[in-house]
Amino acid sequence: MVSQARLVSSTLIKKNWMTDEVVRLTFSDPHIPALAVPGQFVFLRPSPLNYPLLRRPYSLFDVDEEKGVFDLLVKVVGVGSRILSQRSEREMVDLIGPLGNGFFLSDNSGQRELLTWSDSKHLIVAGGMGIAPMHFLARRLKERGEEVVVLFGAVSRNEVLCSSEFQELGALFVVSTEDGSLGKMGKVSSLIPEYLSRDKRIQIYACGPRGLLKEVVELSRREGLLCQVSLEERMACGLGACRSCVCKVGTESQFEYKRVCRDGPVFRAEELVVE
Amino acid sequence: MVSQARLVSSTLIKKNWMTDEVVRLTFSDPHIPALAVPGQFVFLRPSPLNYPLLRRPYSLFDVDEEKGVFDLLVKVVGVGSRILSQRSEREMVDLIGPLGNGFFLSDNSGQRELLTWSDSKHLIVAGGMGIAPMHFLARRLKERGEEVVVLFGAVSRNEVLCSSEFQELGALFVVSTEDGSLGKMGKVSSLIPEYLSRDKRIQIYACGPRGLLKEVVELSRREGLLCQVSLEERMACGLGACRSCVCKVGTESQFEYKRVCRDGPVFRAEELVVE
Amino acid sequence: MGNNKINLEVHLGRLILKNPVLVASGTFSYEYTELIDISKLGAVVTKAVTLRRRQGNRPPRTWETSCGLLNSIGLENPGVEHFLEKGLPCWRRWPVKLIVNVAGETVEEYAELARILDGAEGVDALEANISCPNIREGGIFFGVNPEMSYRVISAMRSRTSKPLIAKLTPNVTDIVSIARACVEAGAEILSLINTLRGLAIDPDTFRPRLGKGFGGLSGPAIKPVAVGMIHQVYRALDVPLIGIGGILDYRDAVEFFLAGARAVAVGTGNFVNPRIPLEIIEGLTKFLEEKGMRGVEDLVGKVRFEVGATWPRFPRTEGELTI
Amino acid sequence: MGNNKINLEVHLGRLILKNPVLVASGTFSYEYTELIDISKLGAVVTKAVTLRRRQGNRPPRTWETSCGLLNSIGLENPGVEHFLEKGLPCWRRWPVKLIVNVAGETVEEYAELARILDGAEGVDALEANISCPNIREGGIFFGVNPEMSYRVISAMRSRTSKPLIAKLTPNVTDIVSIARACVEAGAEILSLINTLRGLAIDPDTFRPRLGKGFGGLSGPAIKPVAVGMIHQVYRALDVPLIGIGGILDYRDAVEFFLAGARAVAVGTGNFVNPRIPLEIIEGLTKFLEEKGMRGVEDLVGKVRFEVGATWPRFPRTEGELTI
Ligand SMILES: Cc1cc2nc3c(=O)[nH]c(=O)nc-3n(C[C@H](O)[C@H](O)[C@H](O)COP(=O)(O)OP(=O)(O)OC[C@H]3O[C@@H](n4cnc5c(N)ncnc54)[C@H](O)[C@@H]3O)c2cc1C
Ligand SMILES: Cc1cc2nc3c(=O)[nH]c(=O)nc-3n(C[C@H](O)[C@H](O)[C@H](O)COP(=O)(O)OP(=O)(O)OC[C@H]3O[C@@H](n4cnc5c(N)ncnc54)[C@H](O)[C@@H]3O)c2cc1C
Ligand SMILES: Cc1cc2nc3c(=O)[nH]c(=O)nc-3n(C[C@H](O)[C@H](O)[C@H](O)COP(=O)(O)O)c2cc1C
Ligand SMILES: Cc1cc2nc3c(=O)[nH]c(=O)nc-3n(C[C@H](O)[C@H](O)[C@H](O)COP(=O)(O)O)c2cc1C
Ligand code: FES
Ligand code: FES
Repeated sequence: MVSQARLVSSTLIKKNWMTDEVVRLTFSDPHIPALAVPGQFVFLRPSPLNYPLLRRPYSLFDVDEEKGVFDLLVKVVGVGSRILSQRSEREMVDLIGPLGNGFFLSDNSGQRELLTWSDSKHLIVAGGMGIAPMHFLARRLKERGEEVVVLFGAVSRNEVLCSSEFQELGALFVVSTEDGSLGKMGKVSSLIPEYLSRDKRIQIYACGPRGLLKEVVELSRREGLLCQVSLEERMACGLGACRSCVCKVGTESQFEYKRVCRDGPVFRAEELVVE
Repeated sequence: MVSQARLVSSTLIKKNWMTDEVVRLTFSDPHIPALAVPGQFVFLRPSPLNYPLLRRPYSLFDVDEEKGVFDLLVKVVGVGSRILSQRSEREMVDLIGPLGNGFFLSDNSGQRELLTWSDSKHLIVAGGMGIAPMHFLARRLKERGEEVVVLFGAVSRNEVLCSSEFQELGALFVVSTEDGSLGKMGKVSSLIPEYLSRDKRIQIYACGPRGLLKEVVELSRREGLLCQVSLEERMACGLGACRSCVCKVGTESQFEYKRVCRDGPVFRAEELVVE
Repeated sequence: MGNNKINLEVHLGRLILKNPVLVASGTFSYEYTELIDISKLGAVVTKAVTLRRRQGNRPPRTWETSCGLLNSIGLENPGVEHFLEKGLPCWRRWPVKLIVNVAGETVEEYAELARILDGAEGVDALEANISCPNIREGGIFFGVNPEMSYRVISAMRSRTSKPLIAKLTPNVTDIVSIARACVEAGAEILSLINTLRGLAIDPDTFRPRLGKGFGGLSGPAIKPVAVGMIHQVYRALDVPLIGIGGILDYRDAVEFFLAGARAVAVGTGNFVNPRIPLEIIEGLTKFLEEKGMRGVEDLVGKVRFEVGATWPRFPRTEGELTI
Repeated sequence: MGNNKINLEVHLGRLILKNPVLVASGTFSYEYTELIDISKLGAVVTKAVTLRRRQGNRPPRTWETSCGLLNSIGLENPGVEHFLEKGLPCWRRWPVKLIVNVAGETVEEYAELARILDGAEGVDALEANISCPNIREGGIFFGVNPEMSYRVISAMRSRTSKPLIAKLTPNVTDIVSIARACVEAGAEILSLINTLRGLAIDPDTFRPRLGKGFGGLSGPAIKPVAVGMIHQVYRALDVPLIGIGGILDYRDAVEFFLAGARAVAVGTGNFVNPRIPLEIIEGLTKFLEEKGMRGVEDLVGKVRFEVGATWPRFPRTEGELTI
């Protein structure tokens, strides 16, 4: 796949705080919305100063090709995300994107193989900010008339995000919280069995903390489900040059390191060694 | 003199751009306005992040004891001043002040000797941002009924600052510009001779680029005028600990290093070796 | 949590401090008493004291770099006699341990400083700043060579019975060989790191940013170098270490403890915010409470390398380097 | 001004580059061709190539520090044969000089790499990354010892007629002694600095931030150290230098030229912004124009120390250290 990433300076046109810690940023850009596929990310400079030094990766929450805008969902966790969240509307943000390989979908202009069938049921499993790449994905699936269930896990109800956004798409949005303050109490992975059905091919798309991904991958293997996961690793270049962001592909005893930024961030569950 | 400096977090309450590059910042603080004397400075952190690392020194442009506010005049010259100038109203700025010894005035609660007489004429000579500490000084002098002339030199008319502010105080404000775009063309030092008078004791207060200070100090020595200058040197601690900010006191062949932050920033022309 | 009593006291050999947070040499002075309560500090380390008054280097003496500070103060100080007469009595007004940092240009100067300060009441320990050039040996820095370091420390050792700290420079191939030489010579505590040698030039004037030319780099920029060196020395030697280099908050301090430091000193951080040392003491107390720990000792050297991880290996003595 | 013709061409011994702006080893790959026009670069330096495929270290492999980057990639690469078959043909599509960075675990591996690459068309020079540990000598780093450095470089020298660059590590007491050994062994160009050794620890998990533990520090944090080392080597030896370390803009590049570098390489800067090398070329051209200069040569080594300023003096050989 030939990358179509560009170095751009996009204007931040809207800020919308979703929770105390998560802000939705809307950028206008002539290229990225048209080029991007679900699961891809942008690599941006939180500040025009050289501090923090490195760029930060953010998934495309969604794009609007017609309006020429794209959205990111940014959780404030450290210095880079804090600075980014404090940028003002109309400021320019320096970014590279779209980057990485998105989810395997038949409409990725043929770049990745067909993995969707009309008799499929699509289970999106997201833990916390793992929800970020899923809106774009769910929309694409719904546009093709697919059945989409979003299982979202958070620590507590004040971290539950985007339920109305997904419901508007026509996806079923099911929540679990670890403290039981909203939805079922417990881990989101425990919701999965309920939504498995014998008569449909189940396709799982997962993103979130390592522990969750490990569970989902193991469950998929056990049940023979099609499963793809989107990984996070520390990045330096974001382009495939530095080999910072590697994950293991193969088996625990016989593996190869692959780059999350270039060979991922989406990988098939079968090939991954999730530690 | 026992320093009354405090570590405070002051609220930025007003921003007022004076020129393209100079912004007047008004802070509210319960201590500094009451403690400060003209010529003192504050040492502030441009950003709550540790970048830039060091604090930056800014002269007190003026204080308002009653309202409990003080003003700084900040010229954007590098990363620290840029960040500071971009802070928003209502943000807190971490600062230490008031610091240093101010101008020698009889009303500095006796901490410095009387150098003002009713038969004096006070010539303030400022080059560029050297104007910053002078409003507070001019106000104090005018409050005591003194005759105050402000000679202000800039490169060009768009850098001329605060003429109305000084006129409102009742001071004569005379401008020279290097390109002749406003006032007399030439260096501000060339204005001085015009304002020397035989019948009054002349007191000069100078602040600005090194070249200007050197000229003013030499002229004062030649003419036997009382002259004090406010110096700038790179500071690290601002408190007198690190001995970064030294200047030479004594003679070229026999000098001692004194700290601008603690022993100054105001020095008597007689004692200084200006290089 | 929150219930167990935290005891911050640390034992650096014979030197017992009520807490492990110091202020580093050259970055703290009596003036700080106006802004913070210095009696809360584990100890104060003075600016370097030399035998005779030193005027210091020509300004500019500091230059801010990316997350760092380059300085060449040049050991400006009024000399040891003045220190004993004027400086020491001021510090003694405060109930805080005082460590006197000394610097010399010859071995004899270090020895003489040790002798003079040995009798001084209120001086709790001496710290030998061995990052100075040896004028006798053509200006080679004492601290870059194990033998020269040994000579300085043993000369001081024979003149003082006070706790003796050797302060190491990072500008060396093998910090462990220097550390070992200092311990063999009688240093009971090591402090590290001093500044990294560096140079900055103004592209407009072509002049060095510092009047002197070269300077020493400090601040957060150098923290990873400092943490690494602490750990190297910790693995090699059984001696209490004071960790220095870019510490700005309690999490930085914890990093140094985990690497093997038993105390830390804040240097450039005092310029950033004079409250940093006190904030570290508070933050550390809370951190230990939350972890259910009793004191700093529970952290010292507790970094957990992955099983199978390898460390960079270093020659054990200068001799070993020659193959 | 603006009228005189700027010629950015630089001669690094036999290696002639159309401009002095390179991209440093390990921080640039073929993927960058998608974002910038690499044919504008003075040269591309490849990621280290080793004799056999290397899997690299366990992740995490990078950690951002204050204005710096700590990395321990572990020389992941598919090996020299793969490079010749797959990598080199890609680079050759572009009209840009290519310098191949090589790393070995024994002297023989370096020699073998030189032999294999000697015949490779499209390889304009070899750069020996001597910051690797010598597995034969118990893991001591080649580049910290003059004799080991000499052996690596002379072994390569006898196997290749291509221009040979020795890339120096800053983790040494005396960079000049290493530089001299490399030149004596036949290096025609020196590049410096590689990364500073460092360690960062997570105060919550007690684990090193990097899977491997120690790493190498790069980025603006280390710039003053790099500029200082360039100047030390420049004053001591007459050999073309490539300055590396924290360069983010043309003013940083000018600083290195003034210190004595004849070319510069952008490393971590490529991660910050892939356009930096091209921006430096543009900025430098304008800067030279404004100064009325003809080329970079007018800047090289032109730093103006104050009259009477002294430089830190360093032992001239390791031997001199022993007193
Ligand atoms: C492909 C990808 C997509 C992502 N999408 C999103 C998203 O849509 N929304 C969102 O809020 N977050 C997302 N993240 C995580 C996000 O990149 C980090 O939260 C962010 O980099 C934190 O930066 P910081 O400076 O605030 O935190 P700090 O902890 O100060 O960052 C320190 C360093 O660690 C890196 N880092 C910190 N957290 C992570 C992480 N989870 N993964 C990888 N590197 C990390 C930073 O990039 C930085 O280099 C994504 C990460 C990846 C790899
Ligand atoms: C006592 C004193 C009072 C001052 N009052 C004012 C004022 O009222 N208004 C105003 O606009 N400026 C004033 N200055 C100058 C002001 O401190 C600098 O413009 C400011 O520090 C620049 O910071 P920067 O990060 O924007 O610039 P940079 O050039 O990026 O700063 C780099 C470093 O150099 C130091 N530095 C830069 N310029 C100066 C300078 N002229 N003097 C001393 N150090 C400098 C900075 O503090 C910093 O440590 C004063 C300086 C001193 C010493
Ligand atoms: C301005 C300044 C002056 C210093 N003076 C001394 C000194 O006199 N003696 C000494 O041993 N170290 C001196 N140091 C080194 C510091 O004590 C400390 O080792 C170093 O700065 C690293 O710590 P930091 O990064 O916290 O500043 C000085 C450092 C600075 C910044
Ligand atoms: C991720 C990364 C990988 C590197 N890999 C190599 C390498 O393979 N060979 C080498 O000689 N230097 C390598 N280096 C060192 C750089 O080439 C450069 O010398 C160093 O990073 C300092 O420059 P900088 O501050 O501009 O990054 C690497 C640096 C980084 C950050
Ligand atoms: S971040 Fe550099 S290869 Fe992925
Ligand atoms: S800035 Fe430290 S003594 Fe003046």
